[in-house]
Amino acid sequence: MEINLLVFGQLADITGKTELRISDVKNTDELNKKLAEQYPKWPAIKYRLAVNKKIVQDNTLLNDNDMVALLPPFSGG
Amino acid sequence: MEINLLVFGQLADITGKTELRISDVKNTDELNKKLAEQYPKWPAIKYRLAVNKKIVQDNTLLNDNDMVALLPPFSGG
Amino acid sequence: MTEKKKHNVFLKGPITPAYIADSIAKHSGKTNIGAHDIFLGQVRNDLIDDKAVIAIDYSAYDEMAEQKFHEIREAAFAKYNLVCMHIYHSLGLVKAGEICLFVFVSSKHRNDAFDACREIVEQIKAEVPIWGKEIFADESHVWKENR
Amino acid sequence: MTEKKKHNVFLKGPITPAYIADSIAKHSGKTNIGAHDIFLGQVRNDLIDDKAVIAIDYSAYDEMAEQKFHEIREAAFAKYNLVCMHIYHSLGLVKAGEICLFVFVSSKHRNDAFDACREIVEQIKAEVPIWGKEIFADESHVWKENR
Repeated sequence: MEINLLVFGQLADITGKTELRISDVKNTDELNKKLAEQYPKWPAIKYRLAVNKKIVQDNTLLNDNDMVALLPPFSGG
Repeated sequence: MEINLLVFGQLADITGKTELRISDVKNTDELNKKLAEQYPKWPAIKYRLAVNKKIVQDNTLLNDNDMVALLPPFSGG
Repeated sequence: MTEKKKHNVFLKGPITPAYIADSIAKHSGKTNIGAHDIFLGQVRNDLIDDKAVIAIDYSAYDEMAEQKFHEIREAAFAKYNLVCMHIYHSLGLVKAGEICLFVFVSSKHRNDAFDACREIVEQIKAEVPIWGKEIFADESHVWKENR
Repeated sequence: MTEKKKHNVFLKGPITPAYIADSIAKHSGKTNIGAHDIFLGQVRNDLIDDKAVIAIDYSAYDEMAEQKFHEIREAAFAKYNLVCMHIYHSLGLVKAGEICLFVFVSSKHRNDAFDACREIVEQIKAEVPIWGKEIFADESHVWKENR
Protein backbone atom coordinates (compact mmCIF):
# COMPACT_ATOMS: atom_id res chain seq x y z
CA MET A 1 0.00 0.00 0.00
CA GLU A 2 1.42 3.34 -1.12
CA ILE A 3 0.18 6.90 -1.15
CA ASN A 4 1.24 9.94 -3.17
CA LEU A 5 2.46 12.84 -1.11
CA LEU A 6 2.54 16.45 -2.31
CA VAL A 7 4.72 18.80 -0.30
CA PHE A 8 4.41 22.60 -0.45
CA GLY A 9 6.04 25.75 0.85
CA GLN A 10 8.54 25.57 3.67
CA LEU A 11 7.91 21.84 4.08
CA ALA A 12 9.27 21.25 0.58
CA ASP A 13 12.44 23.10 1.66
CA ILE A 14 12.90 20.28 4.17
CA THR A 15 11.93 17.26 2.09
CA GLY A 16 13.84 18.66 -0.88
CA LYS A 17 11.08 17.27 -3.10
CA THR A 18 7.52 18.30 -3.90
CA GLU A 19 6.30 14.79 -4.70
CA LEU A 20 6.97 11.60 -2.79
CA ARG A 21 5.61 8.08 -2.59
CA ILE A 22 5.10 6.86 0.99
CA SER A 23 4.37 3.25 1.83
CA ASP A 24 2.87 1.49 4.81
CA VAL A 25 0.94 4.28 6.45
CA LYS A 26 -2.60 3.28 7.38
CA ASN A 27 -3.82 6.71 8.38
CA THR A 28 -2.82 10.36 8.61
CA ASP A 29 -1.50 10.06 12.19
CA GLU A 30 0.93 7.38 11.03
CA LEU A 31 1.95 9.54 8.11
CA ASN A 32 2.72 12.51 10.37
CA LYS A 33 4.75 10.28 12.69
CA LYS A 34 6.70 8.78 9.80
CA LEU A 35 7.54 12.21 8.37
CA ALA A 36 8.78 13.46 11.75
CA GLU A 37 11.04 10.39 12.00
CA GLN A 38 12.31 10.65 8.45
CA TYR A 39 13.16 14.37 8.56
CA PRO A 40 15.13 15.40 11.65
CA LYS A 41 14.54 19.04 10.77
CA TRP A 42 10.78 18.52 10.56
CA PRO A 43 9.77 21.85 11.88
CA ALA A 44 7.49 23.06 14.60
CA ILE A 45 5.41 24.85 12.03
CA LYS A 46 1.79 23.92 11.82
CA TYR A 47 0.52 22.32 8.68
CA ARG A 48 -2.74 20.81 7.56
CA LEU A 49 -3.34 17.71 5.52
CA ALA A 50 -5.56 17.40 2.48
CA VAL A 51 -6.59 13.92 1.40
CA ASN A 52 -7.70 13.90 -2.22
CA LYS A 53 -8.00 17.70 -2.16
CA LYS A 54 -10.16 17.83 0.98
CA ILE A 55 -8.68 19.20 4.19
CA VAL A 56 -9.01 16.66 7.01
CA GLN A 57 -9.04 17.59 10.68
CA ASP A 58 -9.02 14.24 12.47
CA ASN A 59 -7.04 11.10 11.92
CA THR A 60 -8.16 9.75 8.55
CA LEU A 61 -7.81 6.31 6.99
CA LEU A 62 -5.66 6.23 3.86
CA ASN A 63 -6.22 4.03 0.84
CA ASP A 64 -3.85 2.84 -1.83
CA ASN A 65 -2.90 5.69 -4.21
CA ASP A 66 -4.59 8.39 -2.17
CA MET A 67 -3.24 11.87 -2.92
CA VAL A 68 -2.17 13.47 0.34
CA ALA A 69 -0.93 17.06 0.46
CA LEU A 70 0.99 18.79 3.23
CA LEU A 71 -0.24 22.36 3.49
CA PRO A 72 1.72 24.89 5.54
CA PRO A 73 -0.04 28.22 6.32
CA PHE A 74 -1.30 29.88 3.14
CA SER A 75 0.15 33.14 1.91
CA GLY A 76 -1.62 33.93 -1.34
CA GLY A 77 -2.90 37.35 -2.27
CA MET B 1 -27.64 95.57 -3.77
CA GLU B 2 -27.19 92.62 -6.10
CA ILE B 3 -26.10 89.02 -5.71
CA ASN B 4 -24.76 86.51 -8.20
CA LEU B 5 -26.88 83.40 -8.56
CA LEU B 6 -25.58 80.10 -9.91
CA VAL B 7 -28.25 77.62 -10.97
CA PHE B 8 -27.58 73.90 -11.47
CA GLY B 9 -29.25 70.72 -12.64
CA GLN B 10 -33.00 70.62 -13.06
CA LEU B 11 -33.34 74.16 -11.70
CA ALA B 12 -31.32 75.46 -14.63
CA ASP B 13 -33.84 73.74 -16.94
CA ILE B 14 -36.43 76.10 -15.45
CA THR B 15 -34.46 79.33 -15.28
CA GLY B 16 -32.98 78.66 -18.72
CA LYS B 17 -29.74 80.16 -17.44
CA THR B 18 -26.95 78.99 -15.17
CA GLU B 19 -25.93 82.47 -14.02
CA LEU B 20 -28.19 85.32 -12.96
CA ARG B 21 -27.92 88.62 -11.14
CA ILE B 22 -30.66 89.13 -8.55
CA SER B 23 -31.27 92.45 -6.87
CA ASP B 24 -33.03 93.52 -3.69
CA VAL B 25 -33.00 90.34 -1.67
CA LYS B 26 -31.84 90.84 1.89
CA ASN B 27 -31.63 87.19 2.86
CA THR B 28 -32.03 83.66 1.53
CA ASP B 29 -35.71 83.44 2.47
CA GLU B 30 -36.43 86.49 0.31
CA LEU B 31 -34.40 84.96 -2.49
CA ASN B 32 -36.42 81.73 -2.38
CA LYS B 33 -39.67 83.68 -2.40
CA LYS B 34 -38.57 85.83 -5.32
CA LEU B 35 -37.57 82.79 -7.38
CA ALA B 36 -40.90 81.08 -6.76
CA GLU B 37 -42.72 84.24 -7.92
CA GLN B 38 -40.52 84.71 -10.97
CA TYR B 39 -40.72 81.11 -12.24
CA PRO B 40 -44.27 79.75 -12.32
CA LYS B 41 -42.89 76.28 -12.94
CA TRP B 42 -40.60 76.49 -9.92
CA PRO B 43 -40.78 72.90 -8.93
CA ALA B 44 -41.59 71.03 -5.80
CA ILE B 45 -38.11 69.55 -5.81
CA LYS B 46 -35.96 70.18 -2.81
CA TYR B 47 -32.84 72.21 -3.22
CA ARG B 48 -30.21 73.60 -0.92
CA LEU B 49 -28.49 76.96 -1.01
CA ALA B 50 -24.78 77.58 -0.83
CA VAL B 51 -23.64 81.09 0.02
CA ASN B 52 -20.05 81.66 -1.06
CA LYS B 53 -19.57 77.88 -1.44
CA LYS B 54 -20.88 77.03 2.05
CA ILE B 55 -24.21 75.25 2.35
CA VAL B 56 -26.58 77.20 4.61
CA GLN B 57 -29.48 75.64 6.49
CA ASP B 58 -31.26 78.60 8.04
CA ASN B 59 -32.24 81.96 6.67
CA THR B 60 -29.00 83.80 5.97
CA LEU B 61 -28.24 87.47 5.41
CA LEU B 62 -26.93 88.30 1.96
CA ASN B 63 -24.35 90.95 1.11
CA ASP B 64 -23.66 92.77 -2.10
CA ASN B 65 -21.98 90.49 -4.67
CA ASP B 66 -22.41 87.34 -2.64
CA MET B 67 -22.24 84.18 -4.74
CA VAL B 68 -25.34 82.13 -4.09
CA ALA B 69 -25.80 78.70 -5.64
CA LEU B 70 -28.99 76.67 -5.99
CA LEU B 71 -28.16 73.01 -5.47
CA PRO B 72 -30.70 70.33 -6.37
CA PRO B 73 -30.02 66.80 -5.08
CA PHE B 74 -26.55 65.62 -6.10
CA SER B 75 -26.05 62.77 -8.51
CA GLY B 76 -22.33 62.39 -9.00
CA GLY B 77 -20.50 59.07 -9.06
CA MET C 1 5.76 58.19 2.55
CA THR C 2 2.34 59.58 1.85
CA GLU C 3 1.43 61.63 -1.15
CA LYS C 4 -1.16 64.34 -0.74
CA LYS C 5 -0.53 66.64 -3.66
CA LYS C 6 -3.63 68.06 -5.27
CA HIS C 7 -4.55 67.25 -8.81
CA ASN C 8 -7.54 67.96 -10.96
CA VAL C 9 -10.39 65.63 -10.17
CA PHE C 10 -12.50 66.49 -13.19
CA LEU C 11 -11.80 64.94 -16.57
CA LYS C 12 -13.61 65.81 -19.77
CA GLY C 13 -15.72 62.88 -20.98
CA PRO C 14 -15.36 59.22 -19.99
CA ILE C 15 -12.45 57.81 -17.98
CA THR C 16 -10.73 55.30 -20.23
CA PRO C 17 -9.27 51.91 -19.26
CA ALA C 18 -5.91 53.19 -20.61
CA TYR C 19 -6.04 56.12 -18.17
CA ILE C 20 -6.70 53.71 -15.31
CA ALA C 21 -3.83 51.45 -16.44
CA ASP C 22 -1.43 54.42 -16.50
CA SER C 23 -2.52 55.39 -13.04
CA ILE C 24 -1.94 51.85 -11.73
CA ALA C 25 1.46 51.63 -13.46
CA LYS C 26 2.61 54.82 -11.73
CA HIS C 27 2.38 53.04 -8.38
CA SER C 28 4.95 50.34 -9.12
CA GLY C 29 7.71 52.53 -7.70
CA LYS C 30 5.87 52.82 -4.38
CA THR C 31 7.01 49.54 -2.94
CA ASN C 32 5.51 50.24 0.48
CA ILE C 33 2.06 49.67 -1.04
CA GLY C 34 0.56 46.21 -0.48
CA ALA C 35 -3.06 46.84 -1.42
CA HIS C 36 -5.01 48.95 -3.88
CA ASP C 37 -8.77 49.28 -3.84
CA ILE C 38 -10.27 50.81 -6.96
CA PHE C 39 -13.89 51.82 -7.38
CA LEU C 40 -15.22 52.51 -10.85
CA GLY C 41 -18.65 53.97 -11.52
CA GLN C 42 -20.04 52.94 -14.90
CA VAL C 43 -23.06 54.49 -16.64
CA ARG C 44 -25.97 52.03 -16.79
CA ASN C 45 -28.56 51.93 -19.52
CA ASP C 46 -31.40 51.99 -17.00
CA LEU C 47 -34.94 51.83 -18.30
CA ILE C 48 -37.00 54.80 -17.11
CA ASP C 49 -40.63 54.75 -18.23
CA ASP C 50 -39.64 52.27 -20.95
CA LYS C 51 -36.90 54.48 -22.35
CA ALA C 52 -33.26 53.43 -22.05
CA VAL C 53 -30.61 55.84 -20.81
CA ILE C 54 -27.96 56.15 -23.52
CA ALA C 55 -25.65 58.59 -21.72
CA ILE C 56 -25.27 60.83 -18.69
CA ASP C 57 -24.22 64.45 -19.10
CA TYR C 58 -22.35 65.50 -15.95
CA SER C 59 -22.08 69.05 -14.70
CA ALA C 60 -20.72 70.40 -11.44
CA TYR C 61 -20.32 73.47 -9.32
CA ASP C 62 -16.59 73.20 -9.99
CA GLU C 63 -15.16 75.46 -7.32
CA MET C 64 -17.27 74.04 -4.53
CA ALA C 65 -16.73 70.49 -5.77
CA GLU C 66 -12.95 70.85 -5.81
CA GLN C 67 -13.11 72.17 -2.26
CA LYS C 68 -15.27 69.22 -1.18
CA PHE C 69 -12.93 66.74 -2.87
CA HIS C 70 -10.07 68.34 -1.00
CA GLU C 71 -11.89 67.97 2.33
CA ILE C 72 -12.77 64.34 1.60
CA ARG C 73 -9.13 63.68 0.74
CA GLU C 74 -7.76 65.33 3.89
CA ALA C 75 -10.26 63.51 6.09
CA ALA C 76 -9.34 60.13 4.60
CA PHE C 77 -5.62 60.72 5.09
CA ALA C 78 -6.27 61.77 8.69
CA LYS C 79 -8.45 58.77 9.47
CA TYR C 80 -6.71 55.94 7.60
CA ASN C 81 -3.16 54.82 7.09
CA LEU C 82 -2.93 55.48 3.35
CA VAL C 83 0.01 55.72 1.00
CA CYS C 84 -1.88 57.56 -1.70
CA MET C 85 -5.29 58.34 -3.07
CA HIS C 86 -6.65 59.63 -6.35
CA ILE C 87 -10.15 60.66 -7.34
CA TYR C 88 -11.28 61.34 -10.91
CA HIS C 89 -14.78 62.26 -12.04
CA SER C 90 -16.09 62.90 -15.53
CA LEU C 91 -17.69 66.11 -16.71
CA GLY C 92 -19.76 66.25 -19.88
CA LEU C 93 -21.11 63.30 -21.80
CA VAL C 94 -20.42 59.72 -20.69
CA LYS C 95 -22.17 56.98 -22.66
CA ALA C 96 -23.74 53.85 -21.17
CA GLY C 97 -20.96 51.33 -20.53
CA GLU C 98 -18.35 54.05 -20.04
CA ILE C 99 -16.71 54.98 -16.76
CA CYS C 100 -17.54 58.25 -14.95
CA LEU C 101 -15.88 57.81 -11.53
CA PHE C 102 -12.47 56.41 -10.60
CA VAL C 103 -11.48 56.26 -6.93
CA PHE C 104 -8.05 54.75 -6.30
CA VAL C 105 -6.85 54.16 -2.75
CA SER C 106 -3.53 52.53 -1.84
CA SER C 107 -2.22 51.41 1.54
CA LYS C 108 0.27 49.09 3.15
CA HIS C 109 -2.40 46.68 4.39
CA ARG C 110 -5.74 45.95 2.77
CA ASN C 111 -8.14 47.09 5.49
CA ASP C 112 -7.19 50.75 5.16
CA ALA C 113 -7.68 50.73 1.40
CA PHE C 114 -11.02 48.90 1.60
CA ASP C 115 -12.44 51.09 4.38
CA ALA C 116 -11.24 54.37 2.92
CA CYS C 117 -12.29 53.67 -0.65
CA ARG C 118 -15.84 52.82 0.32
CA GLU C 119 -16.17 55.82 2.61
CA ILE C 120 -14.83 58.15 -0.06
CA VAL C 121 -17.30 56.87 -2.65
CA GLU C 122 -20.20 57.42 -0.24
CA GLN C 123 -18.99 60.92 0.53
CA ILE C 124 -18.61 61.82 -3.13
CA LYS C 125 -22.16 60.74 -3.85
CA ALA C 126 -23.63 62.55 -0.84
CA GLU C 127 -21.55 65.70 -0.54
CA VAL C 128 -20.07 66.79 -3.84
CA PRO C 129 -22.15 69.17 -6.01
CA ILE C 130 -22.25 67.14 -9.23
CA TRP C 131 -25.35 66.49 -11.31
CA GLY C 132 -26.03 63.83 -13.88
CA LYS C 133 -28.55 64.39 -16.64
CA GLU C 134 -29.74 61.04 -17.98
CA ILE C 135 -30.19 61.29 -21.72
CA PHE C 136 -32.53 59.10 -23.78
CA ALA C 137 -32.30 58.19 -27.45
CA ASP C 138 -35.09 60.68 -28.29
CA GLU C 139 -32.97 63.45 -26.69
CA SER C 140 -35.31 63.90 -23.77
CA HIS C 141 -33.77 63.70 -20.32
CA VAL C 142 -34.31 63.26 -16.59
CA TRP C 143 -32.07 64.37 -13.73
CA LYS C 144 -30.54 61.55 -11.79
CA GLU C 145 -30.76 61.54 -8.01
CA ASN C 146 -28.37 59.60 -5.77
CA ARG C 147 -29.74 57.30 -3.15
CA MET D 1 -27.52 38.65 -17.15
CA THR D 2 -24.83 37.09 -15.01
CA GLU D 3 -21.66 35.52 -16.28
CA LYS D 4 -20.26 32.57 -14.43
CA LYS D 5 -18.02 30.88 -16.93
CA LYS D 6 -14.81 29.46 -15.53
CA HIS D 7 -11.47 30.80 -16.58
CA ASN D 8 -7.92 30.21 -15.46
CA VAL D 9 -7.17 32.11 -12.29
CA PHE D 10 -3.43 31.59 -12.38
CA LEU D 11 -1.21 33.77 -14.53
CA LYS D 12 2.52 33.29 -14.96
CA GLY D 13 4.44 36.20 -13.40
CA PRO D 14 3.08 39.64 -12.51
CA ILE D 15 -0.34 40.94 -13.52
CA THR D 16 0.27 43.97 -15.73
CA PRO D 17 -1.67 47.25 -15.79
CA ALA D 18 -2.38 46.55 -19.47
CA TYR D 19 -4.01 43.24 -18.57
CA ILE D 20 -6.19 45.05 -16.01
CA ALA D 21 -7.11 47.71 -18.57
CA ASP D 22 -8.14 45.03 -21.10
CA SER D 23 -10.26 43.38 -18.47
CA ILE D 24 -11.99 46.67 -17.60
CA ALA D 25 -12.54 47.50 -21.28
CA LYS D 26 -14.31 44.16 -21.84
CA HIS D 27 -17.07 45.31 -19.48
CA SER D 28 -18.19 48.31 -21.50
CA GLY D 29 -20.71 46.16 -23.36
CA LYS D 30 -22.34 45.13 -20.10
CA THR D 31 -24.49 48.20 -19.65
CA ASN D 32 -26.35 46.77 -16.66
CA ILE D 33 -23.20 47.29 -14.59
CA GLY D 34 -23.12 50.44 -12.46
CA ALA D 35 -20.23 49.66 -10.12
CA HIS D 36 -16.91 47.84 -10.26
CA ASP D 37 -14.76 47.16 -7.23
CA ILE D 38 -11.23 46.08 -8.01
CA PHE D 39 -8.73 44.84 -5.46
CA LEU D 40 -5.06 44.63 -6.40
CA GLY D 41 -2.43 43.00 -4.24
CA GLN D 42 1.04 44.47 -4.79
CA VAL D 43 4.31 42.98 -3.56
CA ARG D 44 5.87 45.14 -0.83
CA ASN D 45 9.58 45.46 -0.21
CA ASP D 46 9.16 44.70 3.49
CA LEU D 47 12.23 44.72 5.69
CA ILE D 48 12.69 41.42 7.51
CA ASP D 49 15.68 41.30 9.87
CA ASP D 50 17.11 44.30 8.00
CA LYS D 51 16.88 42.66 4.58
CA ALA D 52 14.47 43.98 1.97
CA VAL D 53 12.15 41.66 0.07
CA ILE D 54 12.89 42.06 -3.65
CA ALA D 55 10.31 39.59 -4.96
CA ILE D 56 7.83 36.89 -4.00
CA ASP D 57 7.90 33.52 -5.72
CA TYR D 58 4.35 32.11 -5.68
CA SER D 59 3.49 28.44 -5.85
CA ALA D 60 0.16 26.68 -5.39
CA TYR D 61 -1.52 23.34 -5.11
CA ASP D 62 -3.12 24.07 -8.46
CA GLU D 63 -5.91 21.52 -8.55
CA MET D 64 -7.11 22.24 -5.05
CA ALA D 65 -6.72 25.99 -5.54
CA GLU D 66 -8.82 25.98 -8.72
CA GLN D 67 -11.50 24.06 -6.86
CA LYS D 68 -11.41 26.56 -3.98
CA PHE D 69 -11.59 29.50 -6.37
CA HIS D 70 -14.61 27.88 -7.96
CA GLU D 71 -16.32 27.48 -4.57
CA ILE D 72 -15.55 31.10 -3.62
CA ARG D 73 -16.98 32.22 -6.94
CA GLU D 74 -20.19 30.19 -6.62
CA ALA D 75 -20.72 31.35 -3.04
CA ALA D 76 -20.34 35.01 -4.02
CA PHE D 77 -22.81 34.70 -6.90
CA ALA D 78 -25.28 32.97 -4.57
CA LYS D 79 -24.94 35.58 -1.83
CA TYR D 80 -24.66 38.84 -3.78
CA ASN D 81 -26.38 40.33 -6.78
CA LEU D 82 -23.39 40.38 -9.12
CA VAL D 83 -23.13 40.83 -12.86
CA CYS D 84 -19.69 39.33 -13.13
CA MET D 85 -16.55 38.48 -11.24
CA HIS D 86 -12.97 37.67 -12.17
CA ILE D 87 -10.08 36.51 -10.03
CA TYR D 88 -6.47 36.36 -11.21
CA HIS D 89 -3.46 35.34 -9.14
CA SER D 90 0.20 35.19 -10.11
CA LEU D 91 2.37 32.10 -10.01
CA GLY D 92 6.16 32.32 -10.11
CA LEU D 93 8.22 35.41 -9.53
CA VAL D 94 6.60 38.79 -8.85
CA LYS D 95 8.94 41.64 -8.02
CA ALA D 96 8.35 44.33 -5.38
CA GLY D 97 6.00 46.94 -6.85
CA GLU D 98 4.35 44.44 -9.19
CA ILE D 99 0.82 43.10 -8.89
CA CYS D 100 0.12 39.52 -7.79
CA LEU D 101 -3.65 39.50 -7.17
CA PHE D 102 -6.48 41.02 -9.19
CA VAL D 103 -10.06 40.62 -7.95
CA PHE D 104 -12.65 42.31 -10.14
CA VAL D 105 -16.31 42.38 -9.06
CA SER D 106 -19.11 44.11 -10.97
CA SER D 107 -22.69 44.74 -9.98
CA LYS D 108 -25.64 46.96 -10.72
CA HIS D 109 -25.35 48.87 -7.44
CA ARG D 110 -22.19 49.55 -5.48
CA ASN D 111 -22.95 47.74 -2.22
CA ASP D 112 -22.87 44.31 -3.82
CA ALA D 113 -19.53 44.93 -5.50
CA PHE D 114 -17.96 46.38 -2.34
CA ASP D 115 -19.22 43.62 -0.04
CA ALA D 116 -18.41 40.77 -2.39
CA CYS D 117 -14.95 42.00 -3.38
CA ARG D 118 -13.80 42.32 0.21
CA GLU D 119 -15.21 38.95 1.20
CA ILE D 120 -13.59 37.25 -1.78
CA VAL D 121 -10.18 38.73 -0.97
CA GLU D 122 -10.42 37.50 2.63
CA GLN D 123 -11.44 34.04 1.46
CA ILE D 124 -8.58 33.84 -1.04
CA LYS D 125 -6.07 34.69 1.66
CA ALA D 126 -7.53 32.25 4.20
CA GLU D 127 -8.67 29.30 2.10
CA VAL D 128 -6.71 28.96 -1.12
CA PRO D 129 -3.55 26.81 -1.03
CA ILE D 130 -1.05 29.34 -2.36
CA TRP D 131 2.37 30.04 -0.88
CA GLY D 132 4.61 33.04 -1.24
CA LYS D 133 8.37 32.72 -0.82
CA GLU D 134 9.83 36.15 0.00
CA ILE D 135 13.15 36.51 -1.73
CA PHE D 136 15.97 38.81 -0.56
CA ALA D 137 18.75 40.34 -2.62
CA ASP D 138 21.26 37.79 -1.27
CA GLU D 139 19.00 34.99 -2.61
CA SER D 140 17.98 33.83 0.85
CA HIS D 141 14.25 33.55 1.52
CA VAL D 142 11.50 33.28 4.10
CA TRP D 143 8.01 31.90 3.65
CA LYS D 144 5.27 34.48 3.98
CA GLU D 145 2.32 33.82 6.26
CA ASN D 146 -1.04 35.54 5.88
CA ARG D 147 -2.59 37.24 8.86
